[in-house]
Amino acid sequence: MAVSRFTITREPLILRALVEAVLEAHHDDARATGRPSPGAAASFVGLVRNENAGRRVLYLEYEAYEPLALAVFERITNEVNKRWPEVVLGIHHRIGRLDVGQPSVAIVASSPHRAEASGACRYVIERVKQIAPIWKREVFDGGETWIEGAVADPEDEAAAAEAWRRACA
Amino acid sequence: MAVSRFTITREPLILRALVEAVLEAHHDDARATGRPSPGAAASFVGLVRNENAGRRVLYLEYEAYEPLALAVFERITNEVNKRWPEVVLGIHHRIGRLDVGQPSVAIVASSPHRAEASGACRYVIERVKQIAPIWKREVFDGGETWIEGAVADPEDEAAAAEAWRRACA
Amino acid sequence: MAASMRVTVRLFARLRDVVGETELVREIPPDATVADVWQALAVEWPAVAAYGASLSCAVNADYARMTARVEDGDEVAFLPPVSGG
Amino acid sequence: MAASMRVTVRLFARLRDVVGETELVREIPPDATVADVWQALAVEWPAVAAYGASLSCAVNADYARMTARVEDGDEVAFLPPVSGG
Repeated sequence: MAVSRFTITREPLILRALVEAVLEAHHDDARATGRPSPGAAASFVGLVRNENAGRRVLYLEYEAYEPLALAVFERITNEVNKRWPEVVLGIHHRIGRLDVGQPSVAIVASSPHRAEASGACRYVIERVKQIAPIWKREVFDGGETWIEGAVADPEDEAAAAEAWRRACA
Repeated sequence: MAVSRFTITREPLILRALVEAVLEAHHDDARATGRPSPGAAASFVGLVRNENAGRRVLYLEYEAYEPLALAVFERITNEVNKRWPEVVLGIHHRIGRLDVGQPSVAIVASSPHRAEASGACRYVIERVKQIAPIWKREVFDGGETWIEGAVADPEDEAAAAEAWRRACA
Repeated sequence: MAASMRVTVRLFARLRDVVGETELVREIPPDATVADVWQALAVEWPAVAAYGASLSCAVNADYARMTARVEDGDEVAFLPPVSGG
Repeated sequence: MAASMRVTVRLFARLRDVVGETELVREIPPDATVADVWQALAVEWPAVAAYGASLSCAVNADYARMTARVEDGDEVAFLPPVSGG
């Protein structure tokens, strides 16, 4: 049985499982609707880097407001599908302690054509960073600090436009 | 032992193996040079779609001029690293008969930061389509045809510029 | 009829660290808004007040405006700037 | 001194189908270029001539210009428009 396409989990992320889940959903949809099957699957994996802002990172601690994060993943999917109805998405985000090198987020976007798959994948990671209620505390050589990025506002159209711009769409 | 990061193969493509090979190479390089470890891995998988130009596709037959294709993968990597020295790449392309749904090409780009990983991955698929000496014959419901795309010219700077433009870089 | 309402307040990341609780239950007056819940919190824990300028909030796990009306039994969440990915 | 040279000609995709061979060995005159090798091929198989306008070529598995000089023992490849990915 395929894994869920949208999840917040304490378990290690398995990109392969997410790719399979997205492609299976896409093929199911293609069979049901007569639409084209996927010709491209773009993926993005975020990993814990060994340095940040000049600090030597030891590990990160992620937390999420899980029900809202899942609702946000659905919202981002709707934003993508409004522009590209043929794109199928999956988003997995890990929480808990993550050591250097471990994947914190995995995103997969499939589409009949590569431009939409690549653009959607890039858009999603930008939007996750803008509006997903997820936080990381960085434990580095010499201290620790909460990382604070964007003030989450899903209705901020300038932010969404910036994400589309970065997605080159 | 990790798989080669650049290969032309008749065997099914395993994205996971390529991701691991790229990340392992990146971590090795980071350890050796003191440069940052990867914070992002962008992947692209091309799949055999069930339709093309209104034809119902049954399967594709890929062939390659293998030594030149591998040299082209190296050339594309040099093009990427000239702009982004910190990006580590891997490119696997399959040849032989591929049925609908099977991956024909897998590309992975890792980088400390997501913009370069995503941009490099998109640039590589564009360049592979422009200059890799690989051909596909499409067997469709009602006939078969060679697909002919770009006249390969690695020195064509307008083509490279178009690939960078599509990569939003 | 002016009975007070009871809401659950959820706090995350640095806000949670400042307050020292992930979850509080508080009585609020009828017709209270999310902003009223926040003000009461800032009175109780003055150190959180600085977050008022960079705050997101949600009611029942749905993003909401600070002006949104709160109902009895609601879960009100206050979110510092996010850093997922 | 004007001994002829021997080159291996590699053909791919539709070009290979037209000629019916993946590999040919041909004698060419000294000082021949890739274009000369192609011209000889187009004389032998007139059906390939139409490909002259959309051709790439390689010498010893390295992209080359049609004006490149060919050496004895070289592998000369003619490539129709590519369609990988």
